[in-house]
Amino acid sequence: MNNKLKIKISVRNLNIYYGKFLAIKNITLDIPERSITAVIGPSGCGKSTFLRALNRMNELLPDVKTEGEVSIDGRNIYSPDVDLVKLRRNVGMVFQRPNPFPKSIFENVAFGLRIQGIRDRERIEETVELSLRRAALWDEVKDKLYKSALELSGGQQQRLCIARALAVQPQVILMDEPASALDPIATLRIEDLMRELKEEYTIVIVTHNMQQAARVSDFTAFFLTDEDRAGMLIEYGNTSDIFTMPKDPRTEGYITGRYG
Amino acid sequence: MNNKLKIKISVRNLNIYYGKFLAIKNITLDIPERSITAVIGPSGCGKSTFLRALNRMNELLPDVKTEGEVSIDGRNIYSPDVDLVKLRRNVGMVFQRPNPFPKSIFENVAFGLRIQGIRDRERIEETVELSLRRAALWDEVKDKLYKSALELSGGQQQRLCIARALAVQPQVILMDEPASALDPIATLRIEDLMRELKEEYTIVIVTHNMQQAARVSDFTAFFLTDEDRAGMLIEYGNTSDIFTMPKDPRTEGYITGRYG
Amino acid sequence: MRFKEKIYLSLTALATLIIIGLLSYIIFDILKNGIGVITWEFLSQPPREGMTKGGIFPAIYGTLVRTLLMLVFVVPIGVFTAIYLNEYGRGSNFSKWIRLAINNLASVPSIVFGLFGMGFFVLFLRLGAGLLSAALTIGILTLPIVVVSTEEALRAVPNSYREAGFALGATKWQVIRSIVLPQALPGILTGAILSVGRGMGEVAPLLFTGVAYYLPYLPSSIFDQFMDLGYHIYIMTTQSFNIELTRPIQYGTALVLLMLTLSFNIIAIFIRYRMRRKRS
Amino acid sequence: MVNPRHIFDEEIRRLRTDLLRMGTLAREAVDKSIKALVNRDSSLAEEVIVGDDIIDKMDLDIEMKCMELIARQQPMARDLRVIGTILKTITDLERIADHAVDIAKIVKILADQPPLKPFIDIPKMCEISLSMLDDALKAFVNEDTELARKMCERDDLVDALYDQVFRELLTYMMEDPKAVVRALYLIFIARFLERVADHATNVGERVVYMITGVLKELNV
Amino acid sequence: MVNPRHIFDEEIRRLRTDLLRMGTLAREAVDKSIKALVNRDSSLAEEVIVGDDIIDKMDLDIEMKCMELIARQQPMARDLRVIGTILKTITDLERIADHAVDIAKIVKILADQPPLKPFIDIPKMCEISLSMLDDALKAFVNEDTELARKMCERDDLVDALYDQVFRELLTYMMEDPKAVVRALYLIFIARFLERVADHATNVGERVVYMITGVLKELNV
Amino acid sequence: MEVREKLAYIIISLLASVAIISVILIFIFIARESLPIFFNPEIKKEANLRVFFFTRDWQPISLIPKYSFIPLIVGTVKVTIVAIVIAFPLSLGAALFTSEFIPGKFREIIKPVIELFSAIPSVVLGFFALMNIATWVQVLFHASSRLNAVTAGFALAFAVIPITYTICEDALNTVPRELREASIALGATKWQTAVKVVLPAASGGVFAGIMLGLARAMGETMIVLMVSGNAAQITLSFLDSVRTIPATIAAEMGEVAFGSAHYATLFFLGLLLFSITFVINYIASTLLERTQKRLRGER
Ligand SMILES: Nc1ncnc2c1ncn2[C@@H]1O[C@H](COP(=O)(O)OP(=O)(O)OP(=O)(O)O)[C@@H](O)[C@H]1O
Ligand SMILES: Nc1ncnc2c1ncn2[C@@H]1O[C@H](COP(=O)(O)OP(=O)(O)OP(=O)(O)O)[C@@H](O)[C@H]1O
Ligand SMILES: [Mg+2]
Ligand SMILES: [Mg+2]
Ligand SMILES: O=P([O-])([O-])[O-]
Repeated sequence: MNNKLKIKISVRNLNIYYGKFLAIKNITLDIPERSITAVIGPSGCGKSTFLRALNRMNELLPDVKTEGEVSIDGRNIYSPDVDLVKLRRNVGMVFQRPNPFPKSIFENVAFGLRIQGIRDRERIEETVELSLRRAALWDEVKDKLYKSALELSGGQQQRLCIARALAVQPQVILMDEPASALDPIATLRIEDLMRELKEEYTIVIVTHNMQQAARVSDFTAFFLTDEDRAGMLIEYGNTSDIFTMPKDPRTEGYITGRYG
Repeated sequence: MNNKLKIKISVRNLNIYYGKFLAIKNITLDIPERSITAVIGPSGCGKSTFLRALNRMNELLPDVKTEGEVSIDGRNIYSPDVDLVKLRRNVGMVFQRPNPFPKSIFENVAFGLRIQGIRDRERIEETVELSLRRAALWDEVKDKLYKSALELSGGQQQRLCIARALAVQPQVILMDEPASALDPIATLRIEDLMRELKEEYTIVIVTHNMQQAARVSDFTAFFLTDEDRAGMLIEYGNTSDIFTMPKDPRTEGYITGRYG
Repeated sequence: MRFKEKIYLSLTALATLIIIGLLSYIIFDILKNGIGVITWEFLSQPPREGMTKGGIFPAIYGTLVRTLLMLVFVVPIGVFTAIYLNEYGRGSNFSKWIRLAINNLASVPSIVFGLFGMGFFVLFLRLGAGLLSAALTIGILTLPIVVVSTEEALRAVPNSYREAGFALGATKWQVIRSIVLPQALPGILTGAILSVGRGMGEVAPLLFTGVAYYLPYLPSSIFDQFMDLGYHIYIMTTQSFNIELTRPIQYGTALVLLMLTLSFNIIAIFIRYRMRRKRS
Repeated sequence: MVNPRHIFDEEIRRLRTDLLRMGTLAREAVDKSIKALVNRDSSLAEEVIVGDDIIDKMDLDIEMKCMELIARQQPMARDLRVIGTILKTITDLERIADHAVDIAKIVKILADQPPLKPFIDIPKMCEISLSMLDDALKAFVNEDTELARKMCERDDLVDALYDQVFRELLTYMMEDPKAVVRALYLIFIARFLERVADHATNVGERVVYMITGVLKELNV
Repeated sequence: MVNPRHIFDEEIRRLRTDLLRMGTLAREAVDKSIKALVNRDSSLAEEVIVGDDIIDKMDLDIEMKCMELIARQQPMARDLRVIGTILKTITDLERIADHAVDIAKIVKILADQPPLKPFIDIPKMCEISLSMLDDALKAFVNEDTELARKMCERDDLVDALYDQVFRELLTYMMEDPKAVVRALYLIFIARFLERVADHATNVGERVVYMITGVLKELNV
Repeated sequence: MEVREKLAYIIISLLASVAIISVILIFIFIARESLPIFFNPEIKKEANLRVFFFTRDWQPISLIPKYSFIPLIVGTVKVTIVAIVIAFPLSLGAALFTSEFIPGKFREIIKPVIELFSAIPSVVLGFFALMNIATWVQVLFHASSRLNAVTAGFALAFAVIPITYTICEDALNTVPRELREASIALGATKWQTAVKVVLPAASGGVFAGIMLGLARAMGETMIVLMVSGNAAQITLSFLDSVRTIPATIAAEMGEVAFGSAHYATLFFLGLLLFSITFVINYIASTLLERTQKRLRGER
């Protein structure tokens, strides 16, 4: 792990329970700023659960209990005085299936501003354009901003969702298998975009696709379940190391397709 | 293309229309016996349509028109006197998502026999066991044959679906993205099974995952859409050749992730 | 922000509470005033003394028989209509028309069914005003319930099951019979039960199709007139000689009817709940 | 449970067998060429020269196989290092076989000429070099880093022998102009053997890399 | 539209640049070693010897980069061939640089001794070999199979020159025992240059493979 | 095999056409009985469109029968308005509450409980209204008569709530979870998510819910028959007794002479009711379908 990088998110002894079921167990890791960190592992090992712990989305589900600490910029986001709304603005999220609102392209991106009560038309327009540009979508949609977002292709929709997340100026972007519903070319474009975005944002991505983690990420965390089906962090390090010489034989087994 | 192999399926000038929309255009190719042929190409290029033309499953949809010839063992399956039920028994199919019937494991495999009116308990039991063995599932399920098939894991379910298809003794097995809903390990096991099955069956598989086509198939057909969004066969040949030195620059572009 | 949020949330909670409160109050009121009336005699005896005494057995009997009769018509028709809609005629013009018709039947006022029943079954087909005409009329009224319920169940059967069936060489009817229908059974059952619950409580369509104010005997054929719980309530509360005096009977009858319809609905809800849980 | 990658493993195994066969062939070529030298056996030398085609073909085959395996199986981590090792090792083996051919060609020239002196050091060099190669291949098969490391150490012996042979033959050359040609050729042979040892060392280094993921020179 | 694999292309481009730089370094090492020979310039020779570390390091770096790229980007078809070509070519370049070192080492030994004769053929061999290398690298950059094929043909020239030098120096040695050592070293140098040309040929063959997918020897 | 397949198809198609045939028959038979209004010269004199819509009184059994629909329409509109005004905010509020604000388990309970409302037969509701609501209304508004438009509308609301609630809740609930999560992840509050994302996405369904509730209110018979007071009069006050179209048919059809002008008029009222609900239903189901398609079509 490169020590020169500033740590953005620091997770300490994180346990998450669904009811009585321990879904992830004692996860401790540091996610560096302005980099892409991939979380990989077999189905059910708690990748999504971990990711959703980083913006407290798990709390939308009933009966979830979280123990341990997640600090962003040194502040524990689980301390009781944290403003959830602010937290979630600061930590954007992109989901597995593109999920634009059934509104116009413009309104999708403007949504985050509008709910903040911003009315200033000019400012909104500026932000929308900027966000769409950052999401590498502007050129493709600038002539149809007021068309329904549902008319876009899957890959475009996913970039729109990224633009929508960018519009509220987050610092961290979480992505849960953002390309699993896309075809290979659209996938590569999303990955490309991620690489551009990491210049400014800290990106954490969950992916089923090891090749994708290998292609796109700077750091890789490998999760696995123990006998009780609780997810654990097995290995965490530079992506190149993980994919060329992992330290843990279970990592080796998994990435070479032998473990399971 | 290896000329020594016997041709099992021969497709000649196949055109398929959905209403007025030409979905695949003038496809001609020969699929050799006892081998795995992969169909790859970007989304919407007509891979599924092509596959479903091989057992006339397209006809379940309203308003589909098929032109041209598809011969299996030299007999055109589109000639009017073909018995659809027999054809489909001869050409098995495995789908994208594992879709075992919500019955017991045993009944799933026995289904094909039962609808043929076979009552002989012993014969059914034999066939079920044999099919499960062929699908490399017997050892995992032999103690719970009468449990619901839905209790199996995704990968096991998919192998069950393969066993179910095998039970009616097909010669050809069509698979439409059979592993796209599975995790990497389960995927590899299915691929493994395919390699075993090709000793006896002719397998045609559609896949989004080029790596999969590369790993598992003997021959690869690459489809692409033309300006009118009609799917065409761009290149067809030995999988090794396609993935190490494709002849058509569009194939090259696609498999190296540049085309789109 | 936080404060406003709480207000809005409380308002919606309040709406929910009001609804549930009213519902509970209705049930409570009828239960409280009716429970004392329910005796074996009340349930098993015919009315006496100009319906100011005695029981309501003929009304219970009439209601049950006409509902059962209705079921015999509505279930096969409803189920097969749903099968047609979902299995055979997907996207066809015919099924569009059927759907339009079903939707329409669901919202036609019940009194219009009454008119129709009288015009068609009673007068035109000369079935007379009796159990059969009433059952047929109510059957058409509840047809949408069976169709919608069954269709929902059929639709929940993943298409991939059908495709798998076809790919194994099954014919259409084999696929429907051996894969689709067994899967949809709970849904069909739900539909049937719901239609019973609904049919039992309907009064307006009966008004001109065979319901009787008072009958000294039980109907002996399906063409005979009959007494009915709902109608009995209506009569007793609005047309009887001494409305105040028969109050207990009114409550008792209402309670019996309410318990019948409620229990059928609860059973249906329970089946549906289990069905949905199993699916997910 | 069955290993889900057993097909890939099978292919790798086959590749490794091929590599070993190639190694054995190369080894034998060198052995034969020196035997031919000692026994002044032109026909054995010719055999070596002709046999090289097989090794060249194997080189090409294995390389293409490796590329195909990379293209089709997306190996990672250890799997990839194995393939990388094979890819590089075949180059060394091919070079070793080439050196055997070089030697054999000289043997054919020398065959007409009287022997300069009894061969002692050169067969010794050959023996050590080949033992190094043997060990390198054995280390490859058994994934034995220890053996690989040890075997590399012997390169110094070969180098020392080479120096000795070189000086000795130089003396011959200076003393007797008639010996010049023969001595020169023998120096070349010694040099080739020294190179064989170098290539064997390379193989050893690769084996260590394959197992540990760290590539470094084991004998500078 | 943007090329969705532009990151990968960028990495490949960088690798190619690295390879070219390595090629240039190797080329210069050879050039310098021969210049040092001609000018009897020990310090230049020393420079070559010291400089080899850089090339060895580049070899390792590029190889690791290639492996990482394979592990992380799953290249196929042409992309994969490019990486395969780079992987093999660096071995040749590294060998070329090693030969430069071998030459430089000899230059240092010869520096104390009087020159045997003016150098004509050896610089010429060097010139042709390096021109072959230059063309091979140019062919690599421009993906020019024609150039690659043509450049391989010149290997024959180098071989002929080597034979000539060899014979000439042999004569020297037989005539004058005092010349033996110097002549022997010069033969070695000629031999090294001949190998440089061989390696350049290899590079040319690889370039053709990279572009066409067919690997065959262009000059046997 | 072939034969069995064909047979199955034929039988199923036949049974499936029952619904269409029923609707057509309903229309034909109701229209048939009301035709005399247009074609029977005798009847036409007493009952015709002009009379229906441009006179003021509904007195069908007076010596000179008067067949104005206006008081009936006024009555129907009044009770409908009351019913909707009560039912709609409650239904939508409860729908929002169940689909947006309470965790899964409670929803599983609350929703069926509210839907149980639809299990209460309308006579029972009418009876309850007669016993209780009428008193409440009288106490609350000091109405002169216990049975009036407010009482009837209030009681009708009970019949409307389950329909509107169910349809709205279903519509809200078909909005994919991902949309809500997306909104929450952007920092929206639950209320903002509900109002700015979920409601607009489900707007078609919500509107359909209102429309169908409306249709139910207009068409409901027994409740109004029991608690509306049944006085056909044209007044502005909601606290006056009213007579609605369905109640009129129900009350009078029993005593009417077969084939008389009154008879035909009642059928014509039925035809009117049928047509109105037909149109409302058509609009609503189109809306519903479109919403569902939009919400599903996006994936
Ligand atoms: N809402 C929930 N209630 C109960 N258990 C849950 C819930 N969500 C997830 N789980 C369980 O928690 C574990 C981790 O789930 P999670 O979704 O985080 O896995 P994942 O690694 O993202 O898997 P996948 O790759 O399939 O998305 C699993 O065993 C899962 O069954
Ligand atoms: N039932 C249908 N009706 C009309 N058009 C259809 C239908 N099914 C497919 N198509 C169209 O036919 C074309 C080919 O579809 P097909 O499903 O065969 O593509 P595919 O290559 O399998 O794509 P994917 O990889 O997304 O599965 C597409 O343009 C698709 O929109
Ligand atoms: Mg997940
Ligand atoms: Mg498809
Ligand atoms: O390949 P080499 O001639 O340098 O051993």
